[in-house]
Amino acid sequence: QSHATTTKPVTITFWHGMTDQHQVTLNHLISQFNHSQTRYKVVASGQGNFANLQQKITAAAKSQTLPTIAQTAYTNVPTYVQGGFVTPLTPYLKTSDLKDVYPVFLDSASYRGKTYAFPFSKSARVLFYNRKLLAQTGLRIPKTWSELAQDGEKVQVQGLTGVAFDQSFMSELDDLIQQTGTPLVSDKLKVNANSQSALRATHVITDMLNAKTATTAGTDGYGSTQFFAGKTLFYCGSSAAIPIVQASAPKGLKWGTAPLPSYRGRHATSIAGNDLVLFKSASTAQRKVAAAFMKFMLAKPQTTYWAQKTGYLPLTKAAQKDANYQHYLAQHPTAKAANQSLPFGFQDVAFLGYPQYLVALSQATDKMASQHQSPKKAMGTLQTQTEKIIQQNR
Amino acid sequence: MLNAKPTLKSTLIALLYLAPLLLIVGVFTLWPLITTFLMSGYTHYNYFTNHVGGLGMVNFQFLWHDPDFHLALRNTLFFVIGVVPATVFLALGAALLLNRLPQLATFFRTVYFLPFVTSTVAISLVWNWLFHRDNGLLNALLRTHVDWLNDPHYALGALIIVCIWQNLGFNIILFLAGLNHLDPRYQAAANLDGASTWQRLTNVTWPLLTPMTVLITVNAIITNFKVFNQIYALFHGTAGPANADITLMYYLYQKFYVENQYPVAAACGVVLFGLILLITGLAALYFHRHAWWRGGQRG
Amino acid sequence: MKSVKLSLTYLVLTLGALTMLLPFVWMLVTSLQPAATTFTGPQLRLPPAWQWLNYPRAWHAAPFARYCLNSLVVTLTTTVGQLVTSILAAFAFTHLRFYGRRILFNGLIALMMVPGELLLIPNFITMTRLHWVDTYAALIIPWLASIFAMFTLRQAFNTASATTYYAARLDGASNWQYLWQILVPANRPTITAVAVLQIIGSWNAFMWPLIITNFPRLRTLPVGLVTFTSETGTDYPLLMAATVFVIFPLLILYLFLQKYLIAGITRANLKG
Amino acid sequence: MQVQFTDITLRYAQQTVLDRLNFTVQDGELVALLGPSGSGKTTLLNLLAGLLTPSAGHLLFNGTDVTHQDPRHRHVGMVFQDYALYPHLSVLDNIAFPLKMAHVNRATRYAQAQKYAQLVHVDDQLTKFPRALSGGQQQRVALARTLIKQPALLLLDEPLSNLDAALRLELRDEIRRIQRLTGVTTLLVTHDQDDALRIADRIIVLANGRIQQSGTGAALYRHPQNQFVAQFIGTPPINLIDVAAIRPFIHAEIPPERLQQAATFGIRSEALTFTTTNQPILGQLPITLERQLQIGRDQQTLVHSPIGRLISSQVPLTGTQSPTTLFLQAAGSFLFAADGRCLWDGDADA
Amino acid sequence: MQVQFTDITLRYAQQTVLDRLNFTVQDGELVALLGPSGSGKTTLLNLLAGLLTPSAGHLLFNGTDVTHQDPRHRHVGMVFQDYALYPHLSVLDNIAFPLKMAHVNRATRYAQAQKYAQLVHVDDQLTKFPRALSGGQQQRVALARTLIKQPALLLLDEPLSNLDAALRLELRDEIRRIQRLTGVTTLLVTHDQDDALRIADRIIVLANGRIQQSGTGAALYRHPQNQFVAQFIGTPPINLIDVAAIRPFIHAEIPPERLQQAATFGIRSEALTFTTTNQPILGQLPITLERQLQIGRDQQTLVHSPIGRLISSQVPLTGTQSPTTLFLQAAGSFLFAADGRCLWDGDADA
Ligand SMILES: Nc1ncnc2c1ncn2[C@@H]1O[C@H](COP(=O)(O)OP(=O)(O)OP(=O)(O)O)[C@@H](O)[C@H]1O
Ligand SMILES: Nc1ncnc2c1ncn2[C@@H]1O[C@H](COP(=O)(O)OP(=O)(O)OP(=O)(O)O)[C@@H](O)[C@H]1O
Ligand SMILES: [Mg+2]
Ligand SMILES: [Mg+2]
Repeated sequence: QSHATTTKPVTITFWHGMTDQHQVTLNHLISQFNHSQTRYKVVASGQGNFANLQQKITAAAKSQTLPTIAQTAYTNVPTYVQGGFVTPLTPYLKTSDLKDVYPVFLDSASYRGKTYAFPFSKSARVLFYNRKLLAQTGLRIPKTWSELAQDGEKVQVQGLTGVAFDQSFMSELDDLIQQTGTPLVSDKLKVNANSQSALRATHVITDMLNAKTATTAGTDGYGSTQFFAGKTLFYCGSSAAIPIVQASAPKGLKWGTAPLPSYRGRHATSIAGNDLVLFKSASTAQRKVAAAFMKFMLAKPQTTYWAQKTGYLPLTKAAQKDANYQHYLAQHPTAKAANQSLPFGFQDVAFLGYPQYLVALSQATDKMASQHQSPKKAMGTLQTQTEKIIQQNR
Repeated sequence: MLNAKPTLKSTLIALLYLAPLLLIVGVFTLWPLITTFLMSGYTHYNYFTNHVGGLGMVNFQFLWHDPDFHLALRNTLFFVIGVVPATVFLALGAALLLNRLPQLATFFRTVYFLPFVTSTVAISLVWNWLFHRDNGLLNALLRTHVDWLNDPHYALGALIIVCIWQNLGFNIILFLAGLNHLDPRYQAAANLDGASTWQRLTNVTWPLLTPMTVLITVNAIITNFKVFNQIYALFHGTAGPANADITLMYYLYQKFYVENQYPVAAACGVVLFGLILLITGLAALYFHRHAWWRGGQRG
Repeated sequence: MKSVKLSLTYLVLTLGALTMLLPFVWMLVTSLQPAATTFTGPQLRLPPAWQWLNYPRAWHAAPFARYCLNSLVVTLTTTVGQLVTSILAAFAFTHLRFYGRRILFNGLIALMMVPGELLLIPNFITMTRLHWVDTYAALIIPWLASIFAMFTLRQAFNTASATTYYAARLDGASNWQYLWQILVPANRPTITAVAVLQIIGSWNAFMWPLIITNFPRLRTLPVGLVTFTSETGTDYPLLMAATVFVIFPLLILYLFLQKYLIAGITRANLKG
Repeated sequence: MQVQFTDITLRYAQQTVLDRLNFTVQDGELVALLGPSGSGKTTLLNLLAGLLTPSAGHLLFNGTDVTHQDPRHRHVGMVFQDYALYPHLSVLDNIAFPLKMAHVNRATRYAQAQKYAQLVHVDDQLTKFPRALSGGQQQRVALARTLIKQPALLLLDEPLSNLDAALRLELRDEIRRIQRLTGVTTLLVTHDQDDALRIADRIIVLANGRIQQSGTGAALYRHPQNQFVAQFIGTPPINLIDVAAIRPFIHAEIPPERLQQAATFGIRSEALTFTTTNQPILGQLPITLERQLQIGRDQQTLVHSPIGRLISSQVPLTGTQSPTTLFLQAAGSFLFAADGRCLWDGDADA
Repeated sequence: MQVQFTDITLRYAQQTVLDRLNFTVQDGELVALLGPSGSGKTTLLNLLAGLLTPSAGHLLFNGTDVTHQDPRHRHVGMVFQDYALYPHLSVLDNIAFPLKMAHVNRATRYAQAQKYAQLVHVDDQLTKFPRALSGGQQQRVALARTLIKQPALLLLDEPLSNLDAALRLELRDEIRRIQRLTGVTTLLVTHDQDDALRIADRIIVLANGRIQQSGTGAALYRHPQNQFVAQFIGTPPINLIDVAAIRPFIHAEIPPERLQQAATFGIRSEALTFTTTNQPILGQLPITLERQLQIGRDQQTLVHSPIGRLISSQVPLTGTQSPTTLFLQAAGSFLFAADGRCLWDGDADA
């Protein structure tokens, strides 16, 4: 990498997986950053969708041609650390720089005591509801999963479906088990997939599926397809999808969002999305620029702008309290639910082998959904698989 | 010439002709293959730092014990057996029909070629619709209520149909090129010799088309063993309901790019490679016995 | 009898043609739908209003003009290159005698079986070693050889008349001249078929161009199509609009090459 | 099978190859088709076989219109000019092919094929593929393949052109024998007039898209209807002289008005004799001997005369005494009009 | 160019086609190669052209060993038995192809091609592709293509087999003329003995992998070295009779020990005469006439005699008086040993 001279700005490269409007928004912010001073320059380039981006990072890491920073999921961090090509942000970002960030974003972003991931494009799962059907059936927005299940039974006789999930209900399952107090995989990497409480939580969803009061999207991909057909009361989806749902909802369909119901008196909503990581190959100067860029993104105007334009969650408390953003929420009430979920948001613990675990989880849910495998069996398999994965990667 | 034997000189000359191809294939196919073979034997391997913990059969043992791999293997074999013969015969049939059209041949040829250029996304969406349980055309026509894509019993069949359909255009073009090369005199002679259309096909056209059939069969075996994109598109990024459509290639992809299990993926690649080699070898052997009339000189 | 058979032929072909046409029609119709309507699931229904503006919108969503140029350059060079290397190799395999001919040929066929996904990263590493990342060389050179094309041409050359070869050699043609002046023109339909297939292959190549380039400057059309998908869904109308103009050149080309797929001269009237 | 051409025309893109042809071949007849290269003989056979459809006109088999009938149902056997052997079948399988198509069982058809292979002397090549056969062997296999199916109409397109003299005679006679035996209507295209004259019941001369003459070999030779036929039939070729040049030498009586109309005078080589016989003589020609050629037991003499160079086949090989005059016999002399019509025929009219 | 075969052997998989062949063709000579179908004539030409490499032995051109030389550098022109025209080139381009390979400029080569097309009378077919030509037209194009390059060695594999008699004569003489003019060494394979006898300086008879005899046409006809040659050359074929059967009818002196050794007696058709001439006579045969055939100006008579059926070409067409005896001339009579060798030749030895 070229050394910074007084005249030439230090340039860092940034690979991301943002497309279409999100990319436009991102580019706008980056050019703001580049114009805000003359010493640094961020050069961003889109690398396709997230799957493509992952492949590029793998290839670049292998051939040592990584950019300075890249967008990736914090759950990849353990792999990157093991590969030895990612560097902690701590020396460049002081705790004070991050103090305003919602803790949920940072808690699991640290690995082995060091922070590697910087939250970037984050979303939460929310409950979409069909206003008209709700009014018709005289139901209220469910506060708990059991309410949701009962609602499903109630409307079934009218030929309506209670709730639609996406292709896989693993986020919802993750939430439910989290709400039992013992997460699927604990911070100490203890696996609780087939614990009594986890199985009970699993039954909440599988019972609905078996009773046909709930459906999964299958090859439709997203439950919204079902939801739009107007025969489904609720839809569990990502807050990131709200803008798209907005654009494609049929004319007559009136809908709203709410935080996901609670289970056993507890609220927990999983936060998904991507983070930024800094690669070891970057020079010290570049690392500093990267830090500067991250700080820039955390600043109130940028964060609110980002959240408003993309529908992702605002990263800092300050941003959420920002009048501007509150005004935006008032105008876009559907965006509220995700924000309301932030206080009880959580993220999975990251560990080496997490991607394998995720595949196993998705297979388990899939087996329960499409083969009606019993939770005991599916979760039992998941338990042994996950334990083995953790064991092997220790 | 006719009975020439290879010499050192002729070998050198031939190598000159082969050099460009060999060079590129060597660098961009053979070399990666070798590294893959090597990687499949690494244990405790750090892909990024290139640290090799040791050598062994661990990765193959992993495959041996992995039920997903078994499923992938079974699905792949089933899929290939389902697709290849159908592909070859349907393409041949369509090419023969297209070849004898007095009118509109251009139009039909273009239409049959369309799926080949139409984007996989559009195709998978349309098939998603055709196969859809509630508002799908297939169920409407068959008066059934089958969830083709989300029922593990049907999902592999659906994939087979889509793959046959999509590769048809490609193979039709090749068969048409092959048919074009046939000398019409043989058809005329057979016609006079009293051969019916069917007899002409089985006794004259088909044997004379052997070179093209070999090509298409071998190619179909290879591409279908490596099927991946169609699965990915048709099942929205998954391997079908309950892994019903997981194939070796999908397994490999998942292990490599999703689960970061690089040596396992390499081992799967080796198995896949060996398997295709075996089956293609058998097919080639079969055809070889039927094509030796071309004479020992060339062939 | 003949006409019954013929109408049956037409019937069967027309039914087949309809299924072949369907995705294409669907693509066209979808490309004219208002934004995001197809999110309600795939179905063939006419758009309430034809959104012709989808096309310019899609065109401007990514630097398609630049992509188009790159695609053209890459497709042309790789196709021509592949044809040349394959023709040379196929000729050697069919017309030259040399040691190890069988083994070498079978070895190459075996290499066809290597899954492409395994090649991606090793080749990427090769490219970085060569410092070819972000160059046309990286986009083109690895694709200058195709075993499949070689295999196809070899099968065609194998059936060429042997005496014509001898005649040409006696007429003073070198192997090289025979190859280009007799063998290649005489196998025009097969060569065209191979070319068409390669063109489509190169034109639709996605993963390699994306991996090997870091900036839009060198990217090709299929990379542009990613613009319309995101983690939460796909903008099908725009994607289809873009797809239409991405594949349009292929269709035109195919229609143009169609007549070369059929050998006009060797299929002249039947002769005794 | 009786074959009838009615007003058949065949055009290729630019060229009319057959022009309103009318003729009939009787059931069981063996007709030889003669004609210059490119005159449409193969085309005519292809029409009969159904491989070509006439541009106009009708083709009748036993009175039934078969113009548009499928070749397969015509029961026609054909030896193609370029053989068209199936390259993927061995000699035995090639010969047995028509029987296989007729679902004859394996043992019977191979036995039959063996028999026909013997007939054409390729029984030592049975396992070879066509590629490994010599030209003549291929031709014989093609002949065997055609004969084995015992067609109702046999079309032979120069079936013996690549065979040596001995084999050619043998197979020619064999074809004739089989034809006689089975009574199959046969059309034989040949360039060998010897073959035609010897085995055909009738010869048809085709040229310029039309039938020039049809008749027995002797009739064509001795009474050609036009200059083309006279010129085409017979070796050495007929001597053709300008009538004006020869007139002074003719003493016998030729109808003067004929002589008036005529443009060309034709003299067969055997009509120029060294001695007089009991045949009528038209005149005498002073000559000088130019060259004599012995071919087998045959000799030809090239002489120089006031009316140009002439060929005679009746001058004995000369040791010492060289002839100075030749007699012009009436038999073998013809008068042709400018349009080619034969006006006077020394054999018939004198 | 002088061509020399030394001990050349050629084997295919199972079969030895040429067996230790030795012969020389002198510079400028035109040699005709005769032999039964499948005897290896094409194989021999392929050896000369370099398309085949002998299994053993050496091939010398002007004394230089060219056994392993590339065909391209041999300056050989060849008309293939199956023509081998380039299917995608028009007639004109086909003919011009060798000149194109020699980098002759476009205008010149087309002018030349036009000229040669005229020579073989295909100048009205120049824009057609080979598939649209008749068999004879294709053959002529092949001939033109070979002649145009003016090779140092001309190999013609039955170049006229598909042409009508008139054209055949014309082109045969044309080939001879060109050959004389350019002095190109030429090997001509033909089944037409007439052609061979007429234009070849020398004839080589090939059979059973060996050269049976080589010499002028007359020599081969009149003094065959073995029974094969006697049988092979000449139409109608020679009459062959068991010596024992004919012995009683022979009155003239034939060396008795020869007669003892001999197995077969051969009589040419013209050696059976109706009248005596000044030629020596061996004896007289009582006959009954079976059939007479008039072919053109030639007649053949099949007679029945105590020694079997015989063919004579010297019996005049009989009106009323039918002959009852025929004379057996010495010239045209041969004695052959059981192994085929000629023991006694009535022309030379009597
Ligand atoms: N490629 C081959 N493999 C095996 N045998 C062959 C091959 N080519 C020719 N022969 C055999 O060699 C012999 C000589 O063949 P060749 O073609 O030289 O005969 P020819 O004298 O030209 O006959 P013809 O007059 O019929 O053309 C034949 O018996 C033929 O069957
Ligand atoms: N497919 C075609 N297209 C155009 N012209 C053709 C075609 N086939 C044949 N001809 C022409 O038609 C004429 C007659 O051809 P045909 O093959 O019938 O002749 P032929 O009498 O068999 O001659 P040969 O004795 O040389 O075989 C020739 O002038 C030939 O050039
Ligand atoms: Mg012909
Ligand atoms: Mg030959």
